[in-house]
Amino acid sequence: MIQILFFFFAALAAGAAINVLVQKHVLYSALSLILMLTATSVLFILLGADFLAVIQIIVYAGAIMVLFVFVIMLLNLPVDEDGADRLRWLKFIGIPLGLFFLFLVTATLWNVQAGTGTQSRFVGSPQAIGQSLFTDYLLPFEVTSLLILIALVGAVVFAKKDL
Amino acid sequence: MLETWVPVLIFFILVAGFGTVSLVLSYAFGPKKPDARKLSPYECGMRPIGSARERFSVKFYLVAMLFLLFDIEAVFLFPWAVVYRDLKLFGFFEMLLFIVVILAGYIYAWKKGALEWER
Amino acid sequence: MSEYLTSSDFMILMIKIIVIFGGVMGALVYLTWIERKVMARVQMRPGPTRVGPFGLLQPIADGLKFLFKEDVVPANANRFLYIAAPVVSLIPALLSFSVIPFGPWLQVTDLSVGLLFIFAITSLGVYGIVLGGWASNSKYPLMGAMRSSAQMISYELSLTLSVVGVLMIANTLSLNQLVMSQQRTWLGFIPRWNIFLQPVAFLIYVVSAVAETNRLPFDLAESEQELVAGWHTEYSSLKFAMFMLAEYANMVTVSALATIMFFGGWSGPLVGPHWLKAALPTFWFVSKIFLFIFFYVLLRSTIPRFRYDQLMNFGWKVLLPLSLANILATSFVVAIS
Amino acid sequence: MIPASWFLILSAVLFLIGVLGFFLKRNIIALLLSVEIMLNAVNLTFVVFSNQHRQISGQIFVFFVLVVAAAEAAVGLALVIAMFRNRESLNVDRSNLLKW
Repeated sequence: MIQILFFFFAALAAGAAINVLVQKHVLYSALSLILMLTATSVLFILLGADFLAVIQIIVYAGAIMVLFVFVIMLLNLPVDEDGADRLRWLKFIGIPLGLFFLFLVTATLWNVQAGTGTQSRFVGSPQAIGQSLFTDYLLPFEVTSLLILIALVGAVVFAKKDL
Repeated sequence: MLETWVPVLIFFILVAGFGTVSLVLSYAFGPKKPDARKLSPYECGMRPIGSARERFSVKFYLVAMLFLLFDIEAVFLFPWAVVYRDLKLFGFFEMLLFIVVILAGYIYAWKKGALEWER
Repeated sequence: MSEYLTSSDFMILMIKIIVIFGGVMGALVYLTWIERKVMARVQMRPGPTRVGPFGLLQPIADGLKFLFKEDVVPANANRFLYIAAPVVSLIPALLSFSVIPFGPWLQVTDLSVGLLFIFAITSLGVYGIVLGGWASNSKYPLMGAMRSSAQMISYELSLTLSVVGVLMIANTLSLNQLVMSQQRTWLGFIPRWNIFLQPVAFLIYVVSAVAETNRLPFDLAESEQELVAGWHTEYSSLKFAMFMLAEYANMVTVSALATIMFFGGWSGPLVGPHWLKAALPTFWFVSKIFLFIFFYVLLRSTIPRFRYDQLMNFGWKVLLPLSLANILATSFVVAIS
Repeated sequence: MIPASWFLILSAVLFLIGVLGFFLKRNIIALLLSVEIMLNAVNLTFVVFSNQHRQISGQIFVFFVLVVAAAEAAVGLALVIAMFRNRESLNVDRSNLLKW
């Protein structure tokens, strides 16, 4: 049963990710990415990271992708102008090489069957995350605020025309 | 714990089914007599001028961007709030520092007029 | 697996799901009747009276009418997104009922992150509106959609932040435990509801909730004098009804959350025989929600609409700093006590 | 029960799709979306190992990745807007003024 769920949502995530690349209009790509993020958050639930799954939807699907969709609508982009690109040939090397990489990874991991992911549930509850985040990872947490500050200032500077 | 999520999945299937069925129903039962006037975009009876998809003010970007960055802050506040009893005053000061730094950015955005809607 | 599907646990779960889904759908349909009646009374009109006694069959007539209306897809609309948008906005709106405790026993599932689950789900509701407006490929819907989504995300922020104060007191994200934490009383008769501890948070929550659901006085998205009907101008038949249903569902959800977080959820005096004691919590919960809805409708029929810049300024320059200040003040008080 | 390697393989697949998108797409917003796919693949790996080793640290790192993704999206899209103002195009090949 749980395997069926895994395969369904794994296929959904991978399919949506591929669809991001295939779509010509970038709005469809963004929507497809939202689907992929949702599928991934279901996988997080399978792995016991309930809190993260919800946070992933709030931040990624509910905020980051909203920003993307807004910008796409704001600029009212024409359909992807893929035209005569000088990097056309990249496709013919990149995809086979990528598949080869994938083969290597799969072959390596296939032999490491020992560890089983979801045998006994290990739940990332908000309490556990809070305990760890605000004691062991205090410094990264505070530095995060600086990162947000810098991003805010940077974005305001770039986006406002007349300062 | 996974068991607590199974009902959500069932509920989702039910709701999605409901949505799809009502789409199909309205497609099946409604009459279909389209004509050019009926299918044209609504412009109070006028002929539409130009494309509907105009470019929007950069304000909308700024709002979404500010929302995103403050949402991140809110996301940090949740795990903080649920363990607050154990952190006590220490927790208060760490969050004070965090909020003050972000507030600096907020004040900057305010001073630069990113929060003004009129301009 | 198969033994789970035939177990009594599963049967109970299915019964709960059907009861909650059916009850909620019925309530949503009848909310339109309540709203029309109350608004009419405020404006000294009788409201719907023709269909059934007191117009009680009016919602059903409306529903049937929606069903038999022509299903128009505008010529230059983006067909797939245009059809998908109502479903996209309906699914999140209804899905949040899967975690709301309608009573000690009447809850589909009690997630340990229930509150955040509702926030996550409702934050996806923005897409229904944005896509609906964009896919229509018409000016009014697009403007309405952009306005509405900008407004929703702005107020979603203060909505999320206003809750943090309550969480600091309750220390849990599970909705059922949030209700449980408010069971006791002060001095034996004042219920230990969070509204007495967090009045500022409650005010912020109510204002943001009204704005978040695009209701008057904050219905800038569909201010009919300017934008016809906002993002659903081009929608007709059941697709329009689905948008409406989603709006009412969101209204009930935010009212239910307010009840759970600030008014003790399903708690209330329990008297009488066993069956009454089992049924009363749900009754209290529904009545509290109903009071909120009533307040919503009164608000709609009495207060004039804000201007859009006022709305955005209020959200960003007043509510946001206020909710941050509330969080810091609460945390300071909790820390020293 | 699902072996951890399945998740890791899925993560590799997603990461690969992200990389390919980054190389093959020319629209700058599509490039940013590809970066998000890659970040998400890495997040999945973090959670798998957090589960595997029964340690919460992996999930905390996902938190920080989320912050980085948000900051990247905010600044990246601001750049996109600035670039669009000057060039009226989002094709990364067209913004070649710094090249010689």
